[in-house]
Amino acid sequence: MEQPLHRALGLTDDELEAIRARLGREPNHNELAMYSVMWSEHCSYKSSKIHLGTLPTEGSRVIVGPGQDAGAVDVGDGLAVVFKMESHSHPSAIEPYQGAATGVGGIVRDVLAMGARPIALLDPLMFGPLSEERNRWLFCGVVAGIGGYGNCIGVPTVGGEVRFAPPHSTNPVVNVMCVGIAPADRLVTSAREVHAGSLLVLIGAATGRDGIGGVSVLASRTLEEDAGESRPSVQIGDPFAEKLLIEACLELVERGLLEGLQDLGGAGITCAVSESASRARLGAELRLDAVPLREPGLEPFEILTSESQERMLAIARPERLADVLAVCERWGLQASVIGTLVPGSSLSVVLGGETVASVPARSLADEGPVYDRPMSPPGFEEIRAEDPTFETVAVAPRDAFLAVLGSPNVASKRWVWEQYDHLVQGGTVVGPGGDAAVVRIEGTMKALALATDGKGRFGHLDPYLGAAHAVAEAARNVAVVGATPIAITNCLNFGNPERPEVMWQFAESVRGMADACRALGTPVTGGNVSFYNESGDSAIWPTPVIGMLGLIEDYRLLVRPGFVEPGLEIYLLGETHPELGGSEFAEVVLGRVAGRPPALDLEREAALHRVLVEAAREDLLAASHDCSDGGLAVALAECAIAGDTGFAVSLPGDVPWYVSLFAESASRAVVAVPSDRASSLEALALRHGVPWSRLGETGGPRMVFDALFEVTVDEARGVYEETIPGLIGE
Amino acid sequence: MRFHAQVVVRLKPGLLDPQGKAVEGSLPAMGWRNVSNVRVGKQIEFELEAPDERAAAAQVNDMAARLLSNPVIEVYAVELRTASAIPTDGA
Amino acid sequence: MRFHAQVVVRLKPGLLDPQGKAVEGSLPAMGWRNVSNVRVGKQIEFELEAPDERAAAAQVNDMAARLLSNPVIEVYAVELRTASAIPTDGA
Amino acid sequence: MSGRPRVGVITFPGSLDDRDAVRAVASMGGSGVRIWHRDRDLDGVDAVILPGGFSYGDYLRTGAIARFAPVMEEVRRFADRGGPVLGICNGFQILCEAGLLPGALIRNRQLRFVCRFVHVRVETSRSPITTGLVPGEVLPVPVKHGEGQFVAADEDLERVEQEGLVVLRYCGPDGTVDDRHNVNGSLGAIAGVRNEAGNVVGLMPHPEHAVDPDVGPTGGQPMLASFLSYALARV
Ligand SMILES: Nc1ncnc2c1ncn2[C@@H]1O[C@H](COP(=O)(O)OP(=O)(O)O)[C@@H](O)[C@H]1O
Ligand SMILES: [Mg+2]
Repeated sequence: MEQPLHRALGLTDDELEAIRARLGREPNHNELAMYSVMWSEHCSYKSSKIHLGTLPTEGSRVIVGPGQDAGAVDVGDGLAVVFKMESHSHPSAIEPYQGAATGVGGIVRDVLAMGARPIALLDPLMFGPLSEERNRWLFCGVVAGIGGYGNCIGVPTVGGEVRFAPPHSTNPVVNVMCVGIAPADRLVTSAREVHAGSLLVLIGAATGRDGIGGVSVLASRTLEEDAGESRPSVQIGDPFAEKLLIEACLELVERGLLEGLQDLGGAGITCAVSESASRARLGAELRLDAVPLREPGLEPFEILTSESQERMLAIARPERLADVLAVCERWGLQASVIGTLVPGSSLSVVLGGETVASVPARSLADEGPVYDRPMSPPGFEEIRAEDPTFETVAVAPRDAFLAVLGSPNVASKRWVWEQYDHLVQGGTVVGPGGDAAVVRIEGTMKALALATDGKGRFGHLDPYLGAAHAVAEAARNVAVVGATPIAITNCLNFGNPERPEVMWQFAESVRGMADACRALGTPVTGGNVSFYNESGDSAIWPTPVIGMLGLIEDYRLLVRPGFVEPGLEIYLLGETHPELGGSEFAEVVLGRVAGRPPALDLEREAALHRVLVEAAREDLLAASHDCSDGGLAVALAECAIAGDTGFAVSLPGDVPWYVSLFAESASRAVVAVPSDRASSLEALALRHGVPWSRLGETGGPRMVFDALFEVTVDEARGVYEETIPGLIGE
Repeated sequence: MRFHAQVVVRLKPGLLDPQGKAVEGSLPAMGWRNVSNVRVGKQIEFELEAPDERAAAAQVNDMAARLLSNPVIEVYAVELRTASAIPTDGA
Repeated sequence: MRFHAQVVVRLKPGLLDPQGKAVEGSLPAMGWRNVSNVRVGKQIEFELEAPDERAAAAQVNDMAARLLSNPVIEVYAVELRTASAIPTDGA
Repeated sequence: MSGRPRVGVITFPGSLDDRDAVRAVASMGGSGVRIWHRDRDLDGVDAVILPGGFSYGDYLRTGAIARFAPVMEEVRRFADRGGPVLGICNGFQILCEAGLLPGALIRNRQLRFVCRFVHVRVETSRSPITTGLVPGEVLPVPVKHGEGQFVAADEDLERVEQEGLVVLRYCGPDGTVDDRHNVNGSLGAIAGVRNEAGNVVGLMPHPEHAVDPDVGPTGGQPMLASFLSYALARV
């Protein structure tokens, strides 16, 4: 071995020093393995922590903010909504099906760990262009994997997004968001009292050599040769086991049999046990002999750090143990007492009567290193100078329109979401394909509106604006269906944080997200950071993905995007400005990703949301759709396609046609109103200071854009629906 | 020459095999208590035309490695016979 | 005695095999134009303890017929070896 | 017995639409009774539903393991006595595996899971879910499955067709049966079949997800209404 062991494990010299200081001695191999996984970027958030600390996390509805398995907000009626997003990009890049599948499994267990029943999934995805064979393989595999797992556990996948951009050819992004619901007083939060003497019960799958690639350098000589063989870095998902785990854990929580519940994800048993002990301000004795193994001969460090899927750690009083085991047996799950919480603060690990590791639990879980990494902005001069806004455009308007509508980023993602069961559990009022998904809250008239948005192109040109736009668009997607945006989760996808430009992008994105969340009243309840999305010199665009939670008081008043009848008045709420930087039009028609992203006035954005929500509540709207990628032209076309009714509009303002059609100015929405409600809508908009313009009327089989051009709804639908199937050769 | 190829694709030994596990778990209830290590794999058969056995073997290996399996999680085994040696089953 | 069993389950010849067809369809794009009659089946392996080969064979056939295959659409083939003859991968 | 039939809904490990089925039965005026796969009696119910889902992960073959569940012996006995049994999606797959219905269900022709609202055409009134319906009637219902392609050996298929065992076929909104509307490539575009006695029926679409007008089309209503009245008529 050339380099010292700690470095081979990814620990710096300073980190090793810090471990020595905590222990007052040299760590042994097992302890080193435990620190290396717990102090990794993935588990400790060491590069991002100081930035994430600046996010707004408080709000009247917030029950659980960042720092626990998932955030939770109060939605009234004694109910809490639990939600969180996570990335599984790296495993998906080498085994798309299993990588994505286990990503679903992992985030579901985060929500389950709060004692909530998972009721919805969303999957923001990013790939390289589908013209490349490998990207098609990744795309098809990831989608099949998400469906394969989500469908099998009976949690509907109700939304998400798919983006295509060259930087994702080597680095696909796979994020998954899970939403759950629980009686607020039954949430398993860290505020629960956990007692010394309580038992640690490992429930679910046996432990194998999964996902311990990083620490496999510790393997004893004999195994070294086939280390790659026997310690694969990709896990295989077992959704059937997960389904049983969901039902068993919920039954345990409902019957009040537990003091605590923790998922096993990154860093496996080490993470679950050290966090549980640390939160309870206790120590723990962990008995590795009691951990059921999938194959013989696992070394202690392997059992400690294995990331085998479909496992949960329950904490229960000894007198409840028999009941706990009976519930697990009923669901056909293995359950084993693998340790005990003890007074003090030490986590000691015993194997064969011998103590193989003994460290302060807190030092693993809460005292990881924190870095303020150097930052420096990359040069923007070149891409800014190339701003496409005042380009001379030689393309015919109709061709430009069809090109934008048929661009893979804009085109229908039906091919994707038809592979997802979006109906199971019976709560899906609006599934994928609209703006936000709407899921009923059983036993009430309320519904949740859910949307995810990431704006990689904008983030590339201006990370602050990119992040703020992502929040604004996600909130707008929720508002257009009539829901009030109430909170967010996020997944922050970036390159290597050890590069100052990436760190700067990260800091700017967090600042943008924080400002937008403050202005829109949507606190951050949790999230996930995914760094190192780069290979060679190609990093992904800085892409914070926002998962938005909105609330509708009466789901019967929700608004859909389709123009479903003729004779409706079409309005544009908000204003269009000459800003084409980072637009779909600039990329697809002019062939460049350059310029400045559109400006964002967060006060205006908030005002628009108020108008949309109020208009829905007063039942003024027949249709409503957010105006974003592809601009007004695409928004109108999507309304027409969804409702199978055309329109005739005139284009407002004194700007070139391609600006009115394709600019992606923020804070806009297209709405349709019955003519007897038009004046009420105008009055409402006026009251909130939201500019509006009347565009025209719905009706007929054609979409008529002023004197510029017209396209039949059928032709547009063909382009919109056939793009993705066409690209993957179907 | 015409060859008959058979490729068996299995999950790598260390990996969880959920299918095998589910089958194994169901056996005792059916009265089969003496079975262990159930693993489920894929078996792909096809015919191919190639100038000689060497060329055929090279191609089948290539197909197995690049299309029929993912080396990150799977291993494969190849079997090749001249087609005349086996009865075809129709088509 | 310890036996190693392998059961291969295939769709009946007359039935269209959607998986095989898909594999076949993807081949030309990868440059393989000389392949035909692709069929995708399942391969199930396991070990079993039985007093003798006869008993083992009877049980494996029973398992294949009742659980591992569906006679309405599938056919199966069984292979049995004494376990010592093959290297086990663990356990 | 009042006008409220008791419908047993079986939960296998991996069943997913069991709660939805209970809810749908209740919304149609029946009462749903949860039955556990290990139960050895059916609690005196008037009818049985095997719900959708992925029993045992559907790993080996859909329904292959579930059909050996202890409760299935009771279901078989109940069916033999003429009790109405409805298999939805995974329930259909289980009934085929158990030999209570003809044919089998294999992977969709397109090899992908598909979740979508489709139309089905009623082919016969002689089944527990179509007693009140007229052949030719078209109902909108969702499908959501990866392995719903109905297949059978030639002679079996011929028998199924000739004896009028086909209950539903995939079709267009106007009832046209053609390849384009055959959502999974099923032989004869078959979406649902019954047994010879006419009391056991299975279908891939999900009537239990098509009863609530707030959520979507309601083509499941007449099917479940028929199922409940069929159950009542026997009592
Ligand atoms: N990967 C996906 N999974 C599920 N639904 C998706 C996915 N991608 C897109 N959708 C759905 O398609 C619709 C349009 O997506 P998108 O264009 O990203 O919406 P928007 O521009 O309003 O954010 C949304 O309803 C979205 O949920
Ligand atoms: Mg939208």
